[in-house]
Amino acid sequence: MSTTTATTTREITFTAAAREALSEAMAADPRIFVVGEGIGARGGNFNTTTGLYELYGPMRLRDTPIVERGFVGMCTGAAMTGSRPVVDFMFVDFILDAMGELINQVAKMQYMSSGRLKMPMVLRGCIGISGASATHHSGSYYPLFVNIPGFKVVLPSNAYDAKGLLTTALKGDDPVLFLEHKLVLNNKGHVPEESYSIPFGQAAVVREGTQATVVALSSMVKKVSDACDSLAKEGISIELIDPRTVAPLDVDTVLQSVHKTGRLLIVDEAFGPCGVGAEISAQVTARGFDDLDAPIQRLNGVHTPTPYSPPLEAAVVPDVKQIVQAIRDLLAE
Amino acid sequence: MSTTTATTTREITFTAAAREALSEAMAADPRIFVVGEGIGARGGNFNTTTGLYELYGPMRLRDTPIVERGFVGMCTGAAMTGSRPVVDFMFVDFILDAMGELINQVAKMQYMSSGRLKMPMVLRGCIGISGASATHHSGSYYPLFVNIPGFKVVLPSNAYDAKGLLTTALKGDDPVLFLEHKLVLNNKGHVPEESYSIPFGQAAVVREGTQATVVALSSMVKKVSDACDSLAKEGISIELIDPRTVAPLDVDTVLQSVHKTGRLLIVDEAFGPCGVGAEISAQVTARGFDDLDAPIQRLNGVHTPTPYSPPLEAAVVPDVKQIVQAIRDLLAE
Amino acid sequence: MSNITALGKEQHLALYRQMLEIRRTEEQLAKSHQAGLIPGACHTYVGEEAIATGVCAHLTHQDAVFSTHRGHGHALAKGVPPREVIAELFGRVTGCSRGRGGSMHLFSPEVGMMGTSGIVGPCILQATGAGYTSKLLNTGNVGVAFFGDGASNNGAFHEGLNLAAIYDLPVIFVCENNMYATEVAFSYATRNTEVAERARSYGMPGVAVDGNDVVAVYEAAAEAVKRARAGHGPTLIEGKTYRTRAHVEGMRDGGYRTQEEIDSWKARDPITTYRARLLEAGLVAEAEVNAVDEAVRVLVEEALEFAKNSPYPDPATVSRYIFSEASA
Amino acid sequence: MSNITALGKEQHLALYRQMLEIRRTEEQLAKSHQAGLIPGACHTYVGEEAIATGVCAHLTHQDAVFSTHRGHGHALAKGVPPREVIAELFGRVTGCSRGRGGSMHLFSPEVGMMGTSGIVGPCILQATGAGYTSKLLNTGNVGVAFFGDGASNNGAFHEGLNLAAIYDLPVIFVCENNMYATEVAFSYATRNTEVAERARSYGMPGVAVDGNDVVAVYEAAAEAVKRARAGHGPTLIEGKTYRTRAHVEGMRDGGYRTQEEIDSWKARDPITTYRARLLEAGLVAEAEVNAVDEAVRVLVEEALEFAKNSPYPDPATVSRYIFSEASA
Ligand SMILES: Cc1ncc(C[n+]2csc(CCOP(=O)(O)OP(=O)(O)O)c2C)c(N)n1
Ligand SMILES: Cc1ncc(C[n+]2csc(CCOP(=O)(O)OP(=O)(O)O)c2C)c(N)n1
Ligand SMILES: [Mg+2]
Ligand SMILES: [Mg+2]
Repeated sequence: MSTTTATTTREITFTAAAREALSEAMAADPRIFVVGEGIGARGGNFNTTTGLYELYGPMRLRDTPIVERGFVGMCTGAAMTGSRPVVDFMFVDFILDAMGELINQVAKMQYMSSGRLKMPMVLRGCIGISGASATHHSGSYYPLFVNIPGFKVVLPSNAYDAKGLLTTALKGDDPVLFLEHKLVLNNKGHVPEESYSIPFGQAAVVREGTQATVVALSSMVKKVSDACDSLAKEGISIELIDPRTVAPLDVDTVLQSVHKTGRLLIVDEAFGPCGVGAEISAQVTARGFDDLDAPIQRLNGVHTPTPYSPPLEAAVVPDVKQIVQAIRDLLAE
Repeated sequence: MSTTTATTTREITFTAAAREALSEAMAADPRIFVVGEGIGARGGNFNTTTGLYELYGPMRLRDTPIVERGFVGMCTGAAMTGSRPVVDFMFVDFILDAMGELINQVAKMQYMSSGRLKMPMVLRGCIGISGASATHHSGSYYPLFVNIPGFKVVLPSNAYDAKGLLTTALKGDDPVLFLEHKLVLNNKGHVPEESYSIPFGQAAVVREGTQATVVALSSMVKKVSDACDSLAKEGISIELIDPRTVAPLDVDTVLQSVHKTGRLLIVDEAFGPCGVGAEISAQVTARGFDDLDAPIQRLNGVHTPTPYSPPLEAAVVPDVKQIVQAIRDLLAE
Repeated sequence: MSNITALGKEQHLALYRQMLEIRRTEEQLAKSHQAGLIPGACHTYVGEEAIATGVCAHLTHQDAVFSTHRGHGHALAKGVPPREVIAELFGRVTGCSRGRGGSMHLFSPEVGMMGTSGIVGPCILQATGAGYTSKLLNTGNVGVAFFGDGASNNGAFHEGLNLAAIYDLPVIFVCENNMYATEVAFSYATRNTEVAERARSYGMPGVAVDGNDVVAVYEAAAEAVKRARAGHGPTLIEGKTYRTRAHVEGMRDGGYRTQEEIDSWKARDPITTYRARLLEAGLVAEAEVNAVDEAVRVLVEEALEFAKNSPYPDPATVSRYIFSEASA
Repeated sequence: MSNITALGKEQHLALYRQMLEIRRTEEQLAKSHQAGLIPGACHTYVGEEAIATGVCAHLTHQDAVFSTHRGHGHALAKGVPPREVIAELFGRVTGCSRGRGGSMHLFSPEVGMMGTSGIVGPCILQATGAGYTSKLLNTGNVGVAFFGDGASNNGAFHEGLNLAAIYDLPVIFVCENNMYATEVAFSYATRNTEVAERARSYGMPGVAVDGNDVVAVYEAAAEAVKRARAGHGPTLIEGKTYRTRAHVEGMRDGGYRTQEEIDSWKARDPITTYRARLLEAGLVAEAEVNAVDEAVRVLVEEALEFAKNSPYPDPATVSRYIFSEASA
């Protein structure tokens, strides 16, 4: 508990919060280094490393050629030999060129070596649809990493969580995907100056409610929250859960909530088929079937490559209006 | 309907059936060519192309260097300009080095070009755990391709389907993953000599039953069938469904079955989290909730990299005994 | 310096016109971006026009061009009208990708513009594939990839060039070496900045040319296209050039390169220097180039109006074309 | 041919012993495979022993070796005892990967054997990463990648060598050019079969050596390791060699190469020729090499017994080690 009001009421952006976590960890542990395109003197396309080059120098903030596979593979070997790499992909879409290294090497390394090698690697990148970025700069590929054993997958939705979750990622010995939605980067929130960590696999109950449970991921937490606000005016009471990490996935918290509300909707910008909503639905069905008063529903981004033109782009992302409607439909069942 | 008994009773292996489909298509369409490591004179590590080099020559059976990304990218450009590539990955595990090309280019090409470019590409490879192949040669990565829009994903479980589904793949204009489980390759079945095709998105009801529905994928169809045989001796009647393609996924057939049986189990060697079973469960819950007499359950391979040693390997794949037990558990709910 | 007397007046005027069309379109796009008319990213080709122009002068609409994030110039040089490029960046349904693509996804297969890519690298492989189709179906067409120095360090370069070489495919690999990948200097990103030299690893001819000299590019490309069409395999061309604007519109452009460096390259502008050389050598009359200037001005102005007045795509169509219509 | 007089007797006997240990272990594995004792794949290193031996002679247990599917020889040369390799291939819990890995996933971080990979390519990148750690933490250790000619066409080669070069990392890239990737000839897979020449693209020294001459390899590696430890960056070494058995045990080995070719390489066997040279030059006595022969025979025999008598891993442990224990 902090004693200075100045500290506890400080509001900073998501990006600043995550950067603070990174800088704290780098100050404490000289084995941490960051690689990426333009993350050195430039400070990162999304300001993920602004100011750090001056503090930690070129060996620890390492600009790279455009070789996503190459630097992921390099960082794999680095992690195997005792350093702790952070890979900054800028847009997470670029991670796809490194999937072979990630799935066949990074995710399997501890297992193949029967735990004698560790794999402390943080893989971060911006996800999500916004600003007519079009289909090569709008992806949210986390379901792929949830499917594969060996990754932890973090989807912070606010500044406070960003710092705490990134701290956990940087202290651990496992590969962690830290995925930052473009639309939350500039959102400000209360962030303590002192270091703190948030454990993986513990969902946050963002708001309590009684009539239905809504699980929202990443940028959708804010949108669902807005939808809940508007429904609250009609006296509709919704419980909103932010899993914060989707691997591990805290289904227990969802089950407890559904036990109370009897209804569940999962709202996720990422694709529906074999997505996180499917997994939550399947687990809740299997384990909480008797608590369900209505079929579990999912609201996802449209299952299509992301179009460029603003009216098309808007049509593929769940918006507050659609969320409100989906909740109404769920309550009506 | 064929008139010669000789033809209709012919039994050939899965591999031979698929090869027949490929050869027929290549004979009919000079734009089709195959690339892969050792698919030329050698005939493919899994005999996918045995004998075809002699028929169609080196331009159409093209040995490659070990450049999975490279030849997928090359085939993308080939498909964009009017040829029809078949990419033979040998083990599908090697596809991961080409994920960037597949997800960002192949899957999105028709969309990005507003339908003016076609993307007729068949991507084939062996999946699955068998014979101590260990974790770099045992993968079944299809949930990844179901999540991403733009792929069709085929999981033939027998020789007849292999020929019919590969014919459909080779005639279409879309990217198709054709994934062959190592354990079904040598299984023989009745395969007509004449050309035929099986449409995508039509599940097969492998056996009819009344007490529960089991959906099984790929090599699990045979195992579940064996389990059903043994349960049948006790008078237990199970309906077994083989979706045959998981994108598109024929949930209607599953819903019809569940309407009758009230119970559903999905058996899949591939990983559970964000897997095909999750998707089926979520859809059936959403659309067939009132038909369910018990929670939907999933039986998947253990969520771990595949170990080498036989006793460990055996421990990660669902076997007939476990399937029988899972069905009993489902019926007991 | 190239020998400009080898070409006739019509050729010179065509090259000049093409470069200018790119320049004026890019300038319009930059302005439009500032004015908020372009919702997404916009990477201009200003300063590098000679390369697309010199290469595409040899191509037909059946030849296939594949490009990258900095692709407006390639699309225009390949024959996509400025209005379709501008409309695309404006997100309109009349754009060359019908509004689905934007700056980094320009498609016009009708003229052999097979797409730009927001991902660095794939164009190299895809051009190789176009070469494969050409050889398989014996069409005589060539595949061309345009890409940056940054892409030349990527594995796609290694794999693509090698594949084209071993299969003897009719492909031209055009590396636009503008010395930077975003803010990362090429001299930081490699210990051998002579991209053309890398061709040796693949047993392929590699040619370095002054990428700001359109006739030098034209001549190198002529040779490469001739080789390709004759069945003698691929060529790597490195055009040494410079982008004089920021990496992408709206991005700061300081710190990583000096004003001196920028100015020295501006002094070597491919368009103004060419114009001056042509006039000086008396190969064209001033009135003739002025007429071109005016025609291009009008073309781009009309293109802008066209784009502004074009409708947006219908959101109801958003899921179309994921799969081929036949199969959907 | 190398100058064998530059080394002393102990060094010669050690090199000879190491090569023989690999050979005898591989022969035992081949036999065991035929006998059904190896449940999975088995790619032997027979014929290529001089390379792992000559390189690893310069390495400590802190130096990190990364290898590929044909990795038994590298593991052994790096100090993994034969019994742990054999037990691993037998799927026993006493194997170097505790039975989780098999032939293509040999791990023994204790001696700096950081793993073999069933996927061609990654070892090149991972060795680069070991070099990065060395430089970051200033340990003086080197990273070494062993890989085949086939891997040298893969993008990992291009990206990995370039990264090591620009960061001046202490890495040795050892390409074992045995002229084939499975059945695909290297001369089919590239137009420039001189892998060492490719180093030029990365501004790195590239050295081609006779990969069947252990002293030649030893000397090239000495130089490379010295450079690396001195902070002068990476080196590419190409060892020209040949595998005299099939690509993988149990696979047919016909059609793609001639018996003549195989025989000519068998005549240049790295072990028998070395033995003969040492004896002929009088650098070692016959009794001394005979003693080594016998010691190795016993070692491998005992290793086999050890492996045969070892238990299998407990299936209840199958989900352990996906994540670090601390975090699980
Ligand atoms: C695979 C991939 N990684 C990173 C990026 C981000 N990015 C866009 S352009 C660019 C620089 C490209 O440099 P270069 O290839 O030299 O082309 P130039 O912009 O100089 O024309 C980068 C890193 C990308 N688009 N794709
Ligand atoms: C990425 C990938 N593609 C394909 C394979 C299948 N494969 C295993 S070994 C091999 C040939 C390797 O050739 P080379 O690198 O020359 O090594 P060598 O076997 O000759 O020692 C191939 C293609 C693989 N293991 N990994
Ligand atoms: Mg550049
Ligand atoms: Mg080889």
